[in-house]
Amino acid sequence: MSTTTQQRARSFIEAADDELTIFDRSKPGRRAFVPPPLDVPERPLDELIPAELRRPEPARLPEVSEPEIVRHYNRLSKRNFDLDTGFYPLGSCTMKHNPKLHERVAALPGHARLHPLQRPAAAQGALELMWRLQHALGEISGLPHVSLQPSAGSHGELAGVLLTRAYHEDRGEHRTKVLTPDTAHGTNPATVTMAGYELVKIGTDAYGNVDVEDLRAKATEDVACLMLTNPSTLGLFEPQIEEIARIVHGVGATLYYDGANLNAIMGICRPGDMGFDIVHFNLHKSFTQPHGGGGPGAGPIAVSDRIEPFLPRPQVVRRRAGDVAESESRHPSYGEVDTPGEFCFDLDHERPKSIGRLRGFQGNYGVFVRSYAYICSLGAPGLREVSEVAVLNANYLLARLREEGVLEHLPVAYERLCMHEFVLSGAPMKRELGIKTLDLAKRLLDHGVHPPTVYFPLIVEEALLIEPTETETRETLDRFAVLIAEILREAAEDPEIARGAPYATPVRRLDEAAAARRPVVRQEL
Amino acid sequence: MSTTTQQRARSFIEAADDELTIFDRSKPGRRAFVPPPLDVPERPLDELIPAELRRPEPARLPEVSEPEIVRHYNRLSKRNFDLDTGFYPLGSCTMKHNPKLHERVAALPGHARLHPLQRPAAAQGALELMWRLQHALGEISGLPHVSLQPSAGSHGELAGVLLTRAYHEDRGEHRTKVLTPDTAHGTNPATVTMAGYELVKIGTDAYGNVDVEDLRAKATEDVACLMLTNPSTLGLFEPQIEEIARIVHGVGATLYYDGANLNAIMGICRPGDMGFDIVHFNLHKSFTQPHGGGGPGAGPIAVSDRIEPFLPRPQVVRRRAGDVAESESRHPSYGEVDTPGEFCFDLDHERPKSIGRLRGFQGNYGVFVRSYAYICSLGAPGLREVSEVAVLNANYLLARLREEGVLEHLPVAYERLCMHEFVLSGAPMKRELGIKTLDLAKRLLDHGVHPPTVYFPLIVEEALLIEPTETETRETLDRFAVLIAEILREAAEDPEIARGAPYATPVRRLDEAAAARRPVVRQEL
Amino acid sequence: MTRYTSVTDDDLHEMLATIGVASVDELFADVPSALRLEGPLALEDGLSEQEVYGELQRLASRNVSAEDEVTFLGAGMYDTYVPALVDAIITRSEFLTPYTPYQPEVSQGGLQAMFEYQTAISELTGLPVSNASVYEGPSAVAAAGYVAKLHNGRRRFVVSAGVHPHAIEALTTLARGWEMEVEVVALVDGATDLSGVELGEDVSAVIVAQPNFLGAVERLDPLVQAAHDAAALVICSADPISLGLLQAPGAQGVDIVVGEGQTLGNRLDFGGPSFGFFAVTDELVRRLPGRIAGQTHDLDGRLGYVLTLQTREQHIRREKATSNICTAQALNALAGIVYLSWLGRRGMVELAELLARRTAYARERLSSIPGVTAAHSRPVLREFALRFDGDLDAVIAHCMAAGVNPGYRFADDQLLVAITERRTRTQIDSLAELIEEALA
Amino acid sequence: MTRYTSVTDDDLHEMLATIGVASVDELFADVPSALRLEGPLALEDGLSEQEVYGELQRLASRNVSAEDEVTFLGAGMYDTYVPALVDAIITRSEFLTPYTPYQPEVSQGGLQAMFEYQTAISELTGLPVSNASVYEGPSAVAAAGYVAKLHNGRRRFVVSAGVHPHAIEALTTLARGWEMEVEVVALVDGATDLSGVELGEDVSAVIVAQPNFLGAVERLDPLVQAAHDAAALVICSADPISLGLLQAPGAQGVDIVVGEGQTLGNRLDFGGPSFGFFAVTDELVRRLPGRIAGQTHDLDGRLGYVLTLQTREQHIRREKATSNICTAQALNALAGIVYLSWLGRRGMVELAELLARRTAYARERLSSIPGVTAAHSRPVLREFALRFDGDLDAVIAHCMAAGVNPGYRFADDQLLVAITERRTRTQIDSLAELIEEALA
Ligand SMILES: Cc1ncc(COP(=O)(O)O)c(C=O)c1O
Ligand SMILES: Cc1ncc(COP(=O)(O)O)c(C=O)c1O
Repeated sequence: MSTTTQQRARSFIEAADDELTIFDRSKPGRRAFVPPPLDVPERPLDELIPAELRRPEPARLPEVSEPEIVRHYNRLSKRNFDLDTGFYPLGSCTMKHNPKLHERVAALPGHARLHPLQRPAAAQGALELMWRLQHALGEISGLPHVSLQPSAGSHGELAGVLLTRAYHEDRGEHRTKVLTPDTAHGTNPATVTMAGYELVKIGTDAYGNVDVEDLRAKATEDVACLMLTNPSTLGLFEPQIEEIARIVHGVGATLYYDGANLNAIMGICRPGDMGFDIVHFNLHKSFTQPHGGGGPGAGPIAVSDRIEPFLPRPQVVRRRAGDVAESESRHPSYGEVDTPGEFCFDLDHERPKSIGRLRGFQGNYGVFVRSYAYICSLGAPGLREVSEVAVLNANYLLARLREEGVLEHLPVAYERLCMHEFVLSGAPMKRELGIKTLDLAKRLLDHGVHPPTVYFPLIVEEALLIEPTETETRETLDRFAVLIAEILREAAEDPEIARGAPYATPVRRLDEAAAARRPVVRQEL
Repeated sequence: MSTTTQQRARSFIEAADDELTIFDRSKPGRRAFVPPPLDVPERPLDELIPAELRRPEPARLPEVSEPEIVRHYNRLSKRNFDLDTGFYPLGSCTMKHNPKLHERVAALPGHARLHPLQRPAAAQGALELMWRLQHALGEISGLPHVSLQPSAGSHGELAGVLLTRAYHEDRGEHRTKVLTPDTAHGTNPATVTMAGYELVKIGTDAYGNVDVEDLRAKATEDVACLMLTNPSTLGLFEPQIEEIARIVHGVGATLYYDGANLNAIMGICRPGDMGFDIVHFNLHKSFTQPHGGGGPGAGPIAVSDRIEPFLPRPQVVRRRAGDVAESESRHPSYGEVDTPGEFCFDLDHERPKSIGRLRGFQGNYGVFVRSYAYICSLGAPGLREVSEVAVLNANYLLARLREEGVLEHLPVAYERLCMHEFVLSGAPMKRELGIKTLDLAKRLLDHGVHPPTVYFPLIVEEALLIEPTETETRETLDRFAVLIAEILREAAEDPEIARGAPYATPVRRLDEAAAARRPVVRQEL
Repeated sequence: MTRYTSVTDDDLHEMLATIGVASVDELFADVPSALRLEGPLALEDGLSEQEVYGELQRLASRNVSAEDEVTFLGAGMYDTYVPALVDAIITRSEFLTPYTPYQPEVSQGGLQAMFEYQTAISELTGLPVSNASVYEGPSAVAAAGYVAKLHNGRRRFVVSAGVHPHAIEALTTLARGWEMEVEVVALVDGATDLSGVELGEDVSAVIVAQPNFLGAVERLDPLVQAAHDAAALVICSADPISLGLLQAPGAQGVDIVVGEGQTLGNRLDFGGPSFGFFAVTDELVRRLPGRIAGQTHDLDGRLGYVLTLQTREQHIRREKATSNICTAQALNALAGIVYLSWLGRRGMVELAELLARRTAYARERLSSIPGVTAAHSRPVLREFALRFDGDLDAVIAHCMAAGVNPGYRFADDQLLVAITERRTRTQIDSLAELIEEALA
Repeated sequence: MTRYTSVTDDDLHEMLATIGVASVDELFADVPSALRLEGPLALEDGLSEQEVYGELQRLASRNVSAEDEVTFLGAGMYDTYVPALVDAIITRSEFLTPYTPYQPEVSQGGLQAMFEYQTAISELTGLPVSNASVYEGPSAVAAAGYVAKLHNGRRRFVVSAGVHPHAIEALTTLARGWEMEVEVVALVDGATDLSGVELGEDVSAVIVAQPNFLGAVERLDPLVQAAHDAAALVICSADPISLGLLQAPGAQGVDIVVGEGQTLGNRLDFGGPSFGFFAVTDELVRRLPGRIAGQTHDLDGRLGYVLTLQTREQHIRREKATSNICTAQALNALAGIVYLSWLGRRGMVELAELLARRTAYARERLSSIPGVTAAHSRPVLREFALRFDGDLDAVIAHCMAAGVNPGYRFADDQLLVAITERRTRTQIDSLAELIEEALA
């Protein structure tokens, strides 16, 4: 591995990249934008907007021509690893293939250029799409009432906990605590605080399940909600979920379902049937909205009848031409409501008990278009297959890692069948081979594979959370298992290689501590 | 440069690439295509198409899912160098920026989904666009009659020489020879043969111009045409073009303009004014149709009045509502003809003297859309600026190379001002530094720059034909000049480095001789 | 098999064998049988790609978009022209498909773009620190309120009625969880008037908009003065294009500047996805929500970028985080910096001036119609409110019939008319004529 | 300065100084002053991007495309569904913007795609060698004629009337340059009938189409037999999708198979750009026009691809080249191989069978209408010709009025009706009803 331990020669693509910022490229007088001609009288600006309200100096934006902008961002893109380039088993993030069709349909002018304040009569297609998506999500979750408004998972969580608050207040109850397991994703506790509740942590038992006794003890009358992820962030399904629901409901609290792991159970079982009152979906995970390097996403919520009155405003509703909102929820076949006049779609703002808006307009509609297209493509059988293959791939990869002897140094956190993802612990590897989970992750980069989620969940030492997703081939899983084994062998011979990794990337390990100590978060111009 | 002399470690992107073919990825049962449902009676195939007319076995196309196809071609794309990544001074190819707007407008369904046999009344927009493009090209070339039909430059050449044949035959003349200078691009002589003429070569004088005396000697009564590129493939404008025209016309021959180098003179002077009878345009060069790794392009032709009757069928014409084709050729302002009923556009098939069709339908319309958009964006002043900057950039780069001392080893072929491109000779470099033009070119690859055109034109030993184009920044030209100087310095120290180059590319020098000796032009399945 | 999965029958059998189970069902052994679905979900079967395209096209055709009518709708989102290069860049899979950059070594492209974006937002807002994006405009106002709460722990927000109603409502929704009050102060002649309000110890932040909901350009300094006198923070929700021409709020002492980023290279998309921008003073950095890209160096001393100041965030601080935000709007913010690079230093000013001139022209032209008056006399830049004596229903109906959407009716007798670079003088004049006809 | 150039005033002065001239005009000193244009070209000034978009949209809106009507137009190009992944891939700048791969080390992506494309075309045509593309279908027939001319130097082409009229005309145009004759033989009941023709020493090639212009699937073996008996070559122009179901012409002894590639993942684009495919027997390899990608190895023994057999080509052989073609249709051929990978082995058959069944259904349904008869009784696959006793003008007008384009009228009383995967039974039935109404 001699080349890895020295400065690597750059590829022809890297060599083309001068690594400047767009501001570095700026040169006074250059331009990409040409304004449309001024077609109204050219009045002196001072007459329109007094000087003291105006900027003394133009903002120092870059001055560059179109070719330079295109090359700049094209080169930047080549410093990113992406899903269309290789395997991306980032646990808890469901990095499944993003169908190209979705970008095409989302770009149709009828969707892309529709103004959010267009009157409902002139936005029937958009409202119908949202209504159909609500319906499908209600069916998938087993909770009939859906709001698409939240902008991402954590926004959905916030909505969900605020719904709980409204529900209890409506009953004249003032509850102060929310429970989450110690395996919970960071957004859960953060949401609890942001919604004005006190967090109480529940332990995890020897099998990786919620410690039901601990839950029983902590489920008191002042508890408003239990937030749960099922399968959990350990990739394990809670076998005692029914008992958990009984306990939580027993004290009058609500049961909240973090939908980030929904990809494991679509068409197999439903949160609503498990007793959950509120669910959020991550459309950018289970329903394949591209992640965009950190968004956009969407975090719709589905709720039970008792929570429904409090859903955010406005709600998309289907009305029989003329009538008020109808709750009837049989699944409509495509184009059915096209029968002119029979139905119409509307925004219902008249919701006296609603918690109100969480954001502007009707949510991330462009994301809804993609997720609706995905549901149309797969249908009921396809959605079930997604979850079956997601779970099959995860268990197969775990089995292959075992075959390759990887688990000797990277034992699985809980010895049982997993769902769509599983957790390994790098603790023995650290002791025996002298490389940390972080080192293994960085070494994977040199091999053109994106590392799994690392150091989460927190309760597993040196954790690696691996989620292959259903869209990967068996060949890819086999290669990954072999690759991990090779890296462990390499570490057994010379741990320095992994400790110094990566070598094949545009930059090597970055000094994050220094970045936080003296933050440089903008360029001085 | 130690790393260059050994096998380079691959970048994280290269590492993600397993380098299989799409056929290697095939696995029985996998699929990306799902057919629409059969909505007609399922009759036994034998009733429809007898078995003996059918394939015994399906063609062995790959069986792969959508995610695999996307990754495969995405990875392949990363093994290409492209214009949006870096400098591409490929002489004679005019590698100018391809505006992104053009892809957007070409994709508008009104253009992209228009059937070529749509009746003219229902294709008025397309015919108007073609008519406007014809008009603009006529104005730019100074030759009023335009056919957009040819599919590329060489196709335009063929059309042009066949027009010459038709013109002479119509006059009862049978001519057998076509003249081209020894600097001509290979398509010129190839076209001469393909059009059934005998080629006669004209020499080049000491200044890089057509040897007028040689021309005078060879311009006999049996000569049908002189094909000329002006500026020539040496990047030099023919100062005696008027005299050349007199000689050629003097013997009744036609003068053909190879428009590949039009980028040098738009808005500055016009082939028609120089005395040319026939011009072809390379819309994929001067008018920025993206090259697509080897097409598509378009090679419209413009001709003088005497050639007009022979233009290919059909011709796009504008008619006053009702009348016959009108020749009136004042430039219309945008949207003007929108005045309903005043004008209409049509395809004129009634051309008794036409040489006939060269291809199906009306030509590469999608290319016309892009080039028309380009002309709209630039307008008259912009087109002139294109040529001014193209020539400025070329002369500046030549001057900078001189400043860097590069010309000592790579002298310019002809010491004078150049137009949009210029030729250096690597002969001294080869003698003095021991590296060939090819070695220099390959070494450039390691630095993320596409090499100039090499070993063309043929009359310059170890030629390098350098065309920066107008869309490159001065900074890019400066970097290139310095880079060439560095490579020469490097060669002076150790010529082996350049001789062994490239090193930073997905593959190193390839054995072309072996490929030609035992051609493997398809994969065995 | 779906077209997105690759498990052939052979694969299935061999994979199950490797795992050591007999069937896929066995893999779900942990799911209590009572919870297993008997039949399939009550959804249709899957469709071929061309059928799905047809369905989405059918729905698109049932919308009247800005492609189908001349629209003067605005009120927070605007029918702006998105240059083609923005699409070309944000549709590159390297930007479109990666996750949040948790592995900086293979995310330098996205991280540098965030850093460039932050620099541009900092320039526009006049504040030193911008994050890498939040969800969108109105929720950004609510998020800013949370920063104020964390900062001074006071119990009341004083909000100008000029702030977008969706923003006021989003803040109110969240404030309930914080047990805080939201007091809305009315506008006088289009401008925020604090004279009536007593700004006491309990005021956490004064929240205003620039330009405000009625399109009025506000005079910020007196508001900042008053708020700071009460040691309250000032939060300003600004329109980014207007900032091309207007004084940077940060330069006037505003503590937090947020806003809706749609007009920076993002489509209307019926309201989203777009992005919210969020910039603060140095004092507030450690309470800033969301991702922040920072510059640093690698082992070899090479310049690079990472997500920084993460000790604010949920994945590190959990219940002590300054926000619960995780996935934000990175791709939309990328469109933002690409768009701003396209506009450039002079272009930004040229565009804002074009809007200011057309908007002034439109307000004059329309308010000169008998029965139509300008809702206020403040300067306007991209939008303005009109009051109608006559029958506004009739006016709207008449315009719609002519394929013109006259604007957003936010009150019985009031219309908000937005002007963009796409709305030509000809279109403005024909709107005027339509209104005249309707009122005649 | 245009938005595509970057020369600032400072740049200009410094660059001129470096060159050593006083003005840009001086750089054009070689252009005789008499030839210098006095004023600007008689073209309009440039427009902003949004205005150019507007102009191109205005023109698009004046076309009735397959998006606007239900079209049964075919006759060489078809309203097929292009899957989204094709666009996603061919719009990647790495495929869209490079030149012909003259530097193979930095063109492996394009070259391997060509190699894959050649493999697929070879499979479909049943011939060992495919080039990397020619311009399009009809000119490919002419180019094939040139190969025959070079091969046997004979003076006559015998062309089936079932070959696309544009192809016959393109061949005739070029044949004039070669001083060769083109003899067209009529169809009998839709099939090429050589009985009338005497195939002598002078016949260079017999040229047929599969399916032919009337949609008829031809029986190739007798034609091949007759041609080969006269030592003439056989050239077949084939529809690639039909080859999913039909016997490969190469397997039936055809020497050259060419065709129009539009239906393989390319848009209609009013006729182009698409691509032509071109495959030959081993015997003819050295006369094959155009680029060919070949496999080889690099210095380190690594597998790679190059343009090969270049001694056929104009840049090497100049006047002795087998063709003058240079720029071809690489991007469109890339769309072709991506599309074929999308269809896949089974999909190709499923698609062709769907077309065959719908086409058979449509022909039966339509020819059962009184006054309408099938133009022939041969098997059809994607298209068929109908003869009308009644008033065809009226039929066409009536359909058009209903937003249905009934097909291509290639003769006074004949219509060519094309079926694609986009044309549903419902659409076929309503076409039938419209024709019935019109003839009733
Ligand atoms: C288990 C879990 N919950 C919640 C979230 C937050 O979702 P979002 O990023 O959409 O806010 C995530 C995202 O990583 C997650 O993995
Ligand atoms: C001078 C010259 N003539 C003709 C051609 C042929 O043009 P095309 O490749 O479009 O057939 C070229 C292309 O390289 C050229 O450079």
